[in-house]
Amino acid sequence: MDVILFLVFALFAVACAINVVVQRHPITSAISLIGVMASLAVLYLLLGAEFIAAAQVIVYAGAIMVLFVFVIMLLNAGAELRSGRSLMAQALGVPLLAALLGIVAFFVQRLFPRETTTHFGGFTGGGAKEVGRALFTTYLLPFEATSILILIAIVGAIVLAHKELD
Amino acid sequence: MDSFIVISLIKVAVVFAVLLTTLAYLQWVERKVIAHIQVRPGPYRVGPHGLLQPLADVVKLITKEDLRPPFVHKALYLAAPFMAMTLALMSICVIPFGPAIHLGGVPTWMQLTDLNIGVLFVLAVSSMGVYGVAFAGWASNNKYALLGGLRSSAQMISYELPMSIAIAAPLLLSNTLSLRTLVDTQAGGIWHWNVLRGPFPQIVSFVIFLIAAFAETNRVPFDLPEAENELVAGFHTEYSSMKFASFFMAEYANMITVSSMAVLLFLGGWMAPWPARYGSSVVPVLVFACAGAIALYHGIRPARRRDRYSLPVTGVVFLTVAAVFLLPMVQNWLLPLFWFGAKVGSILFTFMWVRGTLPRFRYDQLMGFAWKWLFPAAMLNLLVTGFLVAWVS
Amino acid sequence: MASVPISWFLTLSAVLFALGVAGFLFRRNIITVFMSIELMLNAVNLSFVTFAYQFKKVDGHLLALFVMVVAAAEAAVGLAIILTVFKRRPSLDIDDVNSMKN
Amino acid sequence: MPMQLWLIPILPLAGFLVNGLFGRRFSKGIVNAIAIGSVALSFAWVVKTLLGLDLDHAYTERYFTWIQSGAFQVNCEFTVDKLTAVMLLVVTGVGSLIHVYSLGYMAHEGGYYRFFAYLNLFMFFMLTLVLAANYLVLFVGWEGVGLCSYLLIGFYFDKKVATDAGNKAFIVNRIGDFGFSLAVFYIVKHFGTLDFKTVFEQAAGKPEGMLTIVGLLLMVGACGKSAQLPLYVWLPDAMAGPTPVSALIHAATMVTAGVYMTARSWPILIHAPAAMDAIAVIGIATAFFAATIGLAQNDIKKVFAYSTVSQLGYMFVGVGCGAFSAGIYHLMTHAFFKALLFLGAGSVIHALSGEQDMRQMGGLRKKVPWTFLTMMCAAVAIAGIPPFAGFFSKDAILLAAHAHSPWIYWVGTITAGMTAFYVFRAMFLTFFGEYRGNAQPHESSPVMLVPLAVLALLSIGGGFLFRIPEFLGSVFPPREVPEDGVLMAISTLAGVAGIAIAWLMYVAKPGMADAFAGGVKGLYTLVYNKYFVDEIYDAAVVGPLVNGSREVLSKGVDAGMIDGAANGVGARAQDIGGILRRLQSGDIRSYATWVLLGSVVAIVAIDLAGGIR
Repeated sequence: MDVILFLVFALFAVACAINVVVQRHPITSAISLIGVMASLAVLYLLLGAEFIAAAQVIVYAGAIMVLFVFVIMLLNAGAELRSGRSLMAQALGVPLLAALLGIVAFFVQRLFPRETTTHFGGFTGGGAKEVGRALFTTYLLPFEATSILILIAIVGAIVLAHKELD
Repeated sequence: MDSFIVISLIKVAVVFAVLLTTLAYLQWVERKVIAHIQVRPGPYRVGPHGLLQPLADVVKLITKEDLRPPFVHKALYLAAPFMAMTLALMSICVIPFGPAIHLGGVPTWMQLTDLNIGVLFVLAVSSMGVYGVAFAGWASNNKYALLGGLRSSAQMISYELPMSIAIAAPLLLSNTLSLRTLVDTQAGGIWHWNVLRGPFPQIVSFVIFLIAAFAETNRVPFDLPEAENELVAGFHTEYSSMKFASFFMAEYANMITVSSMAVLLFLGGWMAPWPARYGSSVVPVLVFACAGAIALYHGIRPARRRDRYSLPVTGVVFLTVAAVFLLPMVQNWLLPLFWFGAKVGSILFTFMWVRGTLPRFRYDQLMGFAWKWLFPAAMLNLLVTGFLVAWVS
Repeated sequence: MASVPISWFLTLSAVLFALGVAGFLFRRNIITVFMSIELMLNAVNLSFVTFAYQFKKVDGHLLALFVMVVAAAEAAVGLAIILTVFKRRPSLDIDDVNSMKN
Repeated sequence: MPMQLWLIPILPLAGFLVNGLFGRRFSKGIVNAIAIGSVALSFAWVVKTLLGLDLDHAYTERYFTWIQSGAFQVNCEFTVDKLTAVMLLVVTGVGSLIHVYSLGYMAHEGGYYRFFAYLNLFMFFMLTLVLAANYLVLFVGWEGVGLCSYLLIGFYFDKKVATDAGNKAFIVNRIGDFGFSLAVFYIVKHFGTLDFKTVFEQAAGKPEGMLTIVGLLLMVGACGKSAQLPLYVWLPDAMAGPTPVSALIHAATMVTAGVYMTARSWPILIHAPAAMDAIAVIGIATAFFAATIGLAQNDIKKVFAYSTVSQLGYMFVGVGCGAFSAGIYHLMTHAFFKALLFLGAGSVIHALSGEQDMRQMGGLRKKVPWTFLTMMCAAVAIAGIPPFAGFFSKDAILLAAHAHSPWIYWVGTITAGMTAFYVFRAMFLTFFGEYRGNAQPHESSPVMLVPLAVLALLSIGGGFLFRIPEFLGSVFPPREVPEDGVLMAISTLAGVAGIAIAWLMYVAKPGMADAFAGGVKGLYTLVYNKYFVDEIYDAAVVGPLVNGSREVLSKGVDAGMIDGAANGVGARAQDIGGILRRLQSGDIRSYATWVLLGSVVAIVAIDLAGGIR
């Protein structure tokens, strides 16, 4: 059951991710990205991260991606033209990416042998209570720092957008 | 395991059927209510008192030609109503309607499934609800639709914040995210409901939630996305037939969802307003019996000719229902269902009442209201609640 | 009930990350490039959550949470910048945004 | 139960913040209420705290760990013992009075809120200094009062004299502070802590040489802050600030910080006799030297400024001779009568619309009777006439000095005579004879006279009411000084003689002073020009420094070596950059490719180094 769920959603995520990269119209990429995020949320549930799964949907899919979609609509962005100038990226990118993926996969296989497995319900410490407790005790300072970061981002975004849209 | 699946399937079927019927008839109820507010009879032709009007509407929408305008973004244009409908129905899964019951000897809950993070789930799904409207507006390739879609997404994002914060305050009192446990913590009478409960009654939070709910469901006075005098019909200008109906049903399904959420979070779910030993269990009997009696009384001296038959029939039906409520074997699940339905119904009535009375906001007023009034008020309320909860415990 | 090896999750994370990098490298639309960054962040979050599972500690979740917050801040400012740039020069091509070079 | 000591300094700080940030928009009434209210509340809290404490044992409150580095730890903590109690009462009490006085004095000045904000800030730092439980917190207060002193001396920043004086005070103090910080470093190195308690407990077992160095360095710090030879030069110039500032900072409180600090450090000094001797010698030399300058000054505030330097010298003599409590005793009485003298001088100056030259005064006794009366109390007190306050404290110091080494006593007695002479010279020139100026003198407002009256009462009775040596007996090492009626009589006689000579020269036979000055013309010129110390410092230190900087550092080192090196580096960087700029293609995707390349290489390298296990 776990394996089936994992495979379904992992494959869906990968398919969507590929779609993000290959589609030439930004709105299609955006929808695919929402698909990636939704399937990741399911995988988080498999790993016992209930709160993170909900936050993933609310924050990523429900807020950040809405912003993206919003901007795409506002700018009425069209499909991108096919022609690249960055020769280096084209020439070096593919082999480097392959190398990166290969190396990381190699290390993952070496560090995490097949015997270390996961199963649903194997970790129940990811509920709202546990996350909240850690957030407001151990991670209080980073939490406050991020709240200030968000505040700065809000002000910055307003200033940037306001000046131009006036 | 097997009985679990079977029961789940039964529950899904029942909930789905009831919900869709309710959706159809909600439309009829709304038209009637608004008509009476505006002193006109409302739907009257199809069936007695227009009771078959929803059926006629369904037939009309299904048989209409399924137009697809040129120049639309095909995939998204088709997907948008589907998305809207799916997401609207998804939240229903976690909404509990009543306590545990025994179905064929197997204990089960009057709820499709309970999640530890039920509240978050509803929030997550409703935050995804923006996409249906936004994509519909954009894919239509029509300036009115685009403007409607943009307005709607901005509005929904803006009102989601005060709504979430307003939800957080009663959660502090109940100390759980599971909708079922949430109701359990409010047992024992009206003064234990979160809206009135100590240490800090959540009246402010309830009002904020209701206002935000109006905006979330794009209802009057926040129905800017479909302001017909500015935008023709907003994001669904280019939609017709069943696709249009999907948006319509999604809107009503969302109304039911937020009303249920309001009831679960603030009004004690399926709990009676006062304990059964003080006679709360006879309330539904009395209500239906009174309604039946009134109907029969008017049936004896009908104002119109057709009422000579329709009113006595209605009266008998009501009296039968009242009698059913007296049966002890159904009381344990029918009573909670009655209270839940009554509470959700009164909130839905408020939705219609507001629609019948209030004018529409201007767009800047709408945004200003959300950010400058609702949001700070919700924050303040949460702050005070937090302090008091910490103080008491 | 068969169970899923942890390495699968990590490999999935790596694949998603690589796809994000690929998007960053090969796309020219500035919004798509931005979305590729979000994809990479998501991939990293997946490995955080996986590690949280492996060590049975909630800390990984918190890191993922902070990543989300930072991503939200980044998206807000980044999209505002995109809007600003677009107002000045109506092109979303990332190769056209190179006036700092001279 | 914690006594909330932090409230004592925080209240004036709050006053400073409110007045400093918003004072511009407040009316004078609000500024007054905040400034005086905060200091008065602070005073009230001091009284409450002291009443609630058992002062025989030091009471310490810790707030947070300020610095933590290995075993070394500095806490932000305050402590109260009897010594602190005396200082707290003097600082907040005299401070409150001077705040009230400033209401009248500053009423017509610009930058009203700024003045009170600075004054409150000063109170904050001074109280921090006094309450500090370790050298670092003390140093914070120490530097802070220096800053406030600088700000307030230069309060009339449109006058070059004032800003120059502020700079001078700041720079001269820097020398002393340098000594003090060296002392602090030395203490950290040898004690491993800055806590007073721990340091003092360990001091007995440490080598004498090290303690002597610490003591001498502390003395250098104290010399800067308390205007001792050779660093006293800033204090007379500091009189360019408003008179309440001179009274509060440059007479009553800040300049005594050095005395307080050395007295506080007695467990170190007591094991470093050489440092004690140095302090005593410097003290007596300063006392004598400044007193001679005071003889010939014509500016009324300058007279009192040199008098302050001289009296501070006395306190150092007390500390140096091991009579710490006598030093603190004199510190307190001096705070009363010298603040009174300054405030009275301020009242006179106020009455004459800003005139400070005593040659333009005279006969003011009838014009400003209250000011005259109160100042007379202070003058008698400083002259050491019993039973006024100054008699007791000065006597305690001189007796201790005699027990330590008699020659200090004799020099001190001569100085006492000179003190009486120049103070009464100033009094006679100001209040007796005929009025020689042009302004229309008028008595000051009650708001200025009330603080004068209170201080006058303290100058009269402060000596025998507050027996500081008995009070502080448990704080400092016990010290037997025999009562000696003869010595007491001699020093008192010296004071009386000084007054008599002043009477003779300035009231009875007014021409005599000029004749005498003409008689010893060379000496008079020398004293009148303050021994040309400023000129000597200019020629010996400032000139070479400025010229050396200009010629060697600026032209040689800076223009030649540093600029050359910088330009060379810049040019090379440009060359290298010319090559590297090809990488900066402005193409973000090629940047990303480089990042990718880097991360692949990094992962491989980390693995090769054995980092991934």
